[in-house]
Amino acid sequence: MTAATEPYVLNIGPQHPSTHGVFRLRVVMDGERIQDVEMVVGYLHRSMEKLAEERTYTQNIPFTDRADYLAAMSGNLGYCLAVERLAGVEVPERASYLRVIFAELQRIASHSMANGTFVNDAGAWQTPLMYMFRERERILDLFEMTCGARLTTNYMRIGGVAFDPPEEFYPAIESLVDELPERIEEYAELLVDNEILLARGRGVGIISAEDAINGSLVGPMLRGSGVPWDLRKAEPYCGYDRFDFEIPVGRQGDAYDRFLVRLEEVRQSTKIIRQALDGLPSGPHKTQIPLALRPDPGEAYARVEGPRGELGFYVVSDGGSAPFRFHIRAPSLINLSLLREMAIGASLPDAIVALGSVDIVVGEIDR
Amino acid sequence: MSALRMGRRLPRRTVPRALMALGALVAIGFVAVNVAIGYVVIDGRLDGQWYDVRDLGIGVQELREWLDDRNAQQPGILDFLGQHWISYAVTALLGATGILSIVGGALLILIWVERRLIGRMQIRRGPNRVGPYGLLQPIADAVKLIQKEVLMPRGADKVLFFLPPALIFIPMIVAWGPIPWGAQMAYLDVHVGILFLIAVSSLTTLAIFMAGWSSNNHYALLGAMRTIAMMISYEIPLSIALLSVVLLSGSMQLSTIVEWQSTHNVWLAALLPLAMFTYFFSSTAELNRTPNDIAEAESEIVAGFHTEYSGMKFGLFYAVELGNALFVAALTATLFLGGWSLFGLEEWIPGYLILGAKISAAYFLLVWLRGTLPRFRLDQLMKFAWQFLIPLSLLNLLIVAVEASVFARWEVKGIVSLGLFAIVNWAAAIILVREWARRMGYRPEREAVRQPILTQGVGGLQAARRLGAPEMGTQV
Amino acid sequence: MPAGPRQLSGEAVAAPVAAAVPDAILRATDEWVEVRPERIADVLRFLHDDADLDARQLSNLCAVDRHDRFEVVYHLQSLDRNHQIVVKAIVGEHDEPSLPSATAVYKGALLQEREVYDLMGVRFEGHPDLRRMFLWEGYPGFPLRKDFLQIPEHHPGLPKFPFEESGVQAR
Amino acid sequence: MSVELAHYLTVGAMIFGVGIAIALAKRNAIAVLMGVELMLNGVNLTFLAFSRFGGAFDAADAPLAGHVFVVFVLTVAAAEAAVALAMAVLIYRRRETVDLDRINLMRW
Amino acid sequence: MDSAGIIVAFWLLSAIAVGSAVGVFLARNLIHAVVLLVLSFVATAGLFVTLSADFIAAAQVLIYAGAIPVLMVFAVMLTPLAGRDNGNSLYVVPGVLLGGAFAVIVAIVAIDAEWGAAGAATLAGQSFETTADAIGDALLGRYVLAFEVASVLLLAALIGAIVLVREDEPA
Repeated sequence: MTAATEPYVLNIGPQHPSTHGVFRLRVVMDGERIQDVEMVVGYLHRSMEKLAEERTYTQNIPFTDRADYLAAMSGNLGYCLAVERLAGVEVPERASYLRVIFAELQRIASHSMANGTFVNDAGAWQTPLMYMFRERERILDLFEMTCGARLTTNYMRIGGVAFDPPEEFYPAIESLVDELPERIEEYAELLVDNEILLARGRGVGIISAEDAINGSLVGPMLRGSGVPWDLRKAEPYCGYDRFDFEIPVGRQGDAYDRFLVRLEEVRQSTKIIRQALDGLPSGPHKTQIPLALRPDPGEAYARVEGPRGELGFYVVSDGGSAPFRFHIRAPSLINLSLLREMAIGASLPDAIVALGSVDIVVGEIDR
Repeated sequence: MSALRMGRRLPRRTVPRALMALGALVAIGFVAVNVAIGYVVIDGRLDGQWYDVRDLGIGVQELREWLDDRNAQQPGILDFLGQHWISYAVTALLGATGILSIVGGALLILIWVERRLIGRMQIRRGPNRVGPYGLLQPIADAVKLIQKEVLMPRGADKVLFFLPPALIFIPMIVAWGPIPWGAQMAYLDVHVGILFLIAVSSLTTLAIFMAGWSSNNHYALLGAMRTIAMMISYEIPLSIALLSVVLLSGSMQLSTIVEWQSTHNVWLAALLPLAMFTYFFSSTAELNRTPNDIAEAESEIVAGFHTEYSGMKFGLFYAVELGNALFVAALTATLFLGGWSLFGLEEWIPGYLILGAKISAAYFLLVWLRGTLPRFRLDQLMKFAWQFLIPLSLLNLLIVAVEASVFARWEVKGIVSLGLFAIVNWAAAIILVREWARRMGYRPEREAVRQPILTQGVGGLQAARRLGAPEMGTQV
Repeated sequence: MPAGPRQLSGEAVAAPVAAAVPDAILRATDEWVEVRPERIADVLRFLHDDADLDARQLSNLCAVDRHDRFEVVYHLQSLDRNHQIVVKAIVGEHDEPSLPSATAVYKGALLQEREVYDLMGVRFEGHPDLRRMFLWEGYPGFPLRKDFLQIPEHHPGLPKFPFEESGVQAR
Repeated sequence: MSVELAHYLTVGAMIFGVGIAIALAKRNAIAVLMGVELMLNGVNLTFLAFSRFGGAFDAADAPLAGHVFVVFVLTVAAAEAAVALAMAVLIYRRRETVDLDRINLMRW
Repeated sequence: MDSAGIIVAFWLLSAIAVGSAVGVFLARNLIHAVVLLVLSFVATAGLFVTLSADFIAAAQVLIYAGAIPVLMVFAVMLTPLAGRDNGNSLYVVPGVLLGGAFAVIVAIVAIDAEWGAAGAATLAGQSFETTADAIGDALLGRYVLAFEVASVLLLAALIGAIVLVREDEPA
């Protein structure tokens, strides 16, 4: 109905089924069309960066769990890499492999969640999410087996990993990796060619390659827009150059492309885990570091390719046992830089789908 | 370090053997008794002496006659109310109680059924804690809902806010009136049954609008607007689809339509595939169920028009939603699946059981849709209604009209003419849908399934251009 | 050396920048380039447009409170050439620090600059929408500053929940 | 006691009268339209009453003439409502009011 | 002598129909007025049922309770500022007087008039049977020209409404 209408403000969130946490959008709408959008965040702000200035380097690792609580392993890894770079700690080979295995498992878990909630945002009544949870559950079981926690793993340590996986871990992960490709094909069959999902996802929230780079987008957002950028290839940490895998790149830059990219990344991650398991060397899983690590004054910026993209940790040392400054470059927050570009002019359902394809984690936005 | 937890499953609760045996025994006994009575009745030995348990309608008929007799013999003080007032009152009470209890009981069970079914579809268990197999879950839910505080938002229109939950219940219950449950078992067998149903269900629109408008909430208003837009759009193809049923069977009375199907030994679903599809799809739109649940799109507008309702007021909306879904299943079963008839088997099995089975089947389809599909967008649905369903159902109506007039004039066995119609209608449905979809620009074979490009190298804009990522958008 | 593996040394960046944007460079180490804050936008513009440096993406933006001054750190990267550039703007003023915004060059700076402003109190002139982000308008002080807890009135006693009531956030 | 033709005619007249009052007294164009619809409704009731009591059920030359008339009235009412409401919306959009006292476009 | 049920139904439905029609006049809020109007229409449909007009009653509910109020509600919603007010104009006194006078005069005439056989007939006179077939025959037989004209009128109204409300295409 295109008749006389006047714009009104719609509050989406902080409690809303599709904001995935306490995240709020103030939307100025004209009928069903969005005229302006503004995000209101901070409901989950815990001031981690300030708290970290009072704790030792090792004590800060749990914060990185709780920033991006869907990708705790990646957060652990990025922070440990930064501190290792700052303090010049060497990491044993086995630890690197284990880190790769767990980071990739975490990526699979997180992408499953992201794709499930994306389809949920497109209107499915929980079913894809439940299927995606099936694999995520098994991965979280693996985490629990290894480090005792499922969500906030606190597994990586400066100089390695906290524990060697137990004996029963290996058959479990073997069977998981054997079954995963089959399961992914099942999802692809169910979802990729789904007529309704195509109708809802294609042409929604388009971001051009140029905009994506300029807007500091990272991860599946950037790759969905056609830019082949993956830190695992560009800046191989933890020996990622040893593994053979490919970067999926979208063709159109819309929400559906991001969905496809995530699905493909799960496949590639399975490949990486398989290779890492095959080549897992024996040896120590950790380097001994002093209890109170006191790196020389200086700074380090280390980044890993988390599930949501470039997860950077900027750590400044003044020679003390606590970081002088600790900053998390949060991909969830920065991926929202182009929210206005995606949402303005779109209809409300499209904007919700576009927001779902960004895959935000509010713990990481607010920190 | 935890134990091996891979492949861990919830312990499967097994049905006690004794219970299963008992259930089987009861079922077999029920069928046996029914068959025996049916045999005796058909045999003629009990005819006219005792009413047939397979048809409660006969029993009620006899009750009425007996009451009228008594009334005529013994004049009472209330006779100024008319000659048949006792039988009117008694049958009205009986029928109303029957409908209310059947629909109410079905609603209670359906909540459980739907949640269990969807749980199964979503590889989880569904409610299984309250009572055996979680069967008491709906009651627990109801108790919880009743206990909850009823909130009214500030700035809400008081009267209009409190009316809709009750108001919306009326069409849902009244619509059950004309459904025939057996040969003589229709509570309100009006001659203009289908028109009556359409009219009654159109009353829902206003209640929904009242709920959405009076809530003083943007989500609710958006939901109400969406509902109204959907209902207006989808009422047209729905009515046209029902009209083709009326044309072919020559009556708007539901019992006559079922009898028509029964005498010609055919289900209208076989004769009118396009009408049935149109009806079913439009109904999902009117019901706000996936894939057309845009009016209550949870991920977009939270709960649509009943966002602000809490406690049992919400419970009423929820119950009405389920009840309407059940009603659509019932109407589908009645109009397109032969109602209470089952190719002569209704002589042996009570009609209401046949109808119940058919309703369950149709309802399962609705649950299946809900458990499977994502949601369309409002404009896509509108486009589908106006550009696809309405023209197609009009063309279908034209074909059916020709067939109906042929059927009325052609002196040939039903199996010939109706078989011919079935072939023509199926062919027409397939061709129409296919060609119209192509005219609308739907060509799936031309678009390859999109797959991401796989690459080994990294790079920025130049690499993106090399890979062939198109220049999407401009510098915004 | 803590420098990232693909990081250009500060000296290598400083030379072309000094040629293009005179008197912008304060100092160049082997890790980063220190830039006069008032010229930071020009420097970023040059780094973004220059074909060799090609710093098309602003990877990270944050500020460090050095007690007497603020360092605003820009991690830039070129995706095509796969290198990283670290630029620091040293803001000497500690009470009311401000410098030009990078939003004209990088849209990715929109939220990051808001975050820095919110938590550090560094004003970015020319930012289109510089408001508090995590905290509300009127929150006393900037919590990531080193002296935040030393200022008695800044003990976060949460006087009230002020925004929206006062309409500060209304657009 | 019984219900007769005159009862129905009286009710129809009352509904019609209220319709007149609304149509004349209301400022809002949509309210005026409601009044008109009420008037039509009263007329419908009269038609049906005559059809029922006048024995038109059986009249050989014009069976159910009253009913047919009502069908046409309903048709016209629907058409009228659509156009009138479209005009109300249009007038609002052009002149920012649906107050009939202020809509004097055709007065001069 | 009619049965009491139908008498009760008649008086009840009449009261509701007339009362809610008066309510339309008195309501302050236009949305309330629409709701009361629907109530009046539904009650009138009930009166139609007492007159053995089942088809017309269903059609009345469908059109007057389902379609027209929705149109009105949309119109009210689309005229936001003036939309909610159901105020009276200058002609309120003449309007009420005229309407009341009409009702009274017609009622007096209806009651006093000599209706012949029709006046003596009661509702119990004929059994309830369907009218849909007969109406269909009449519409497509004796009144087919009027039927066609009405369909053309509907089409014209449809197109007219669309043309009126359609916004100009952006150039």
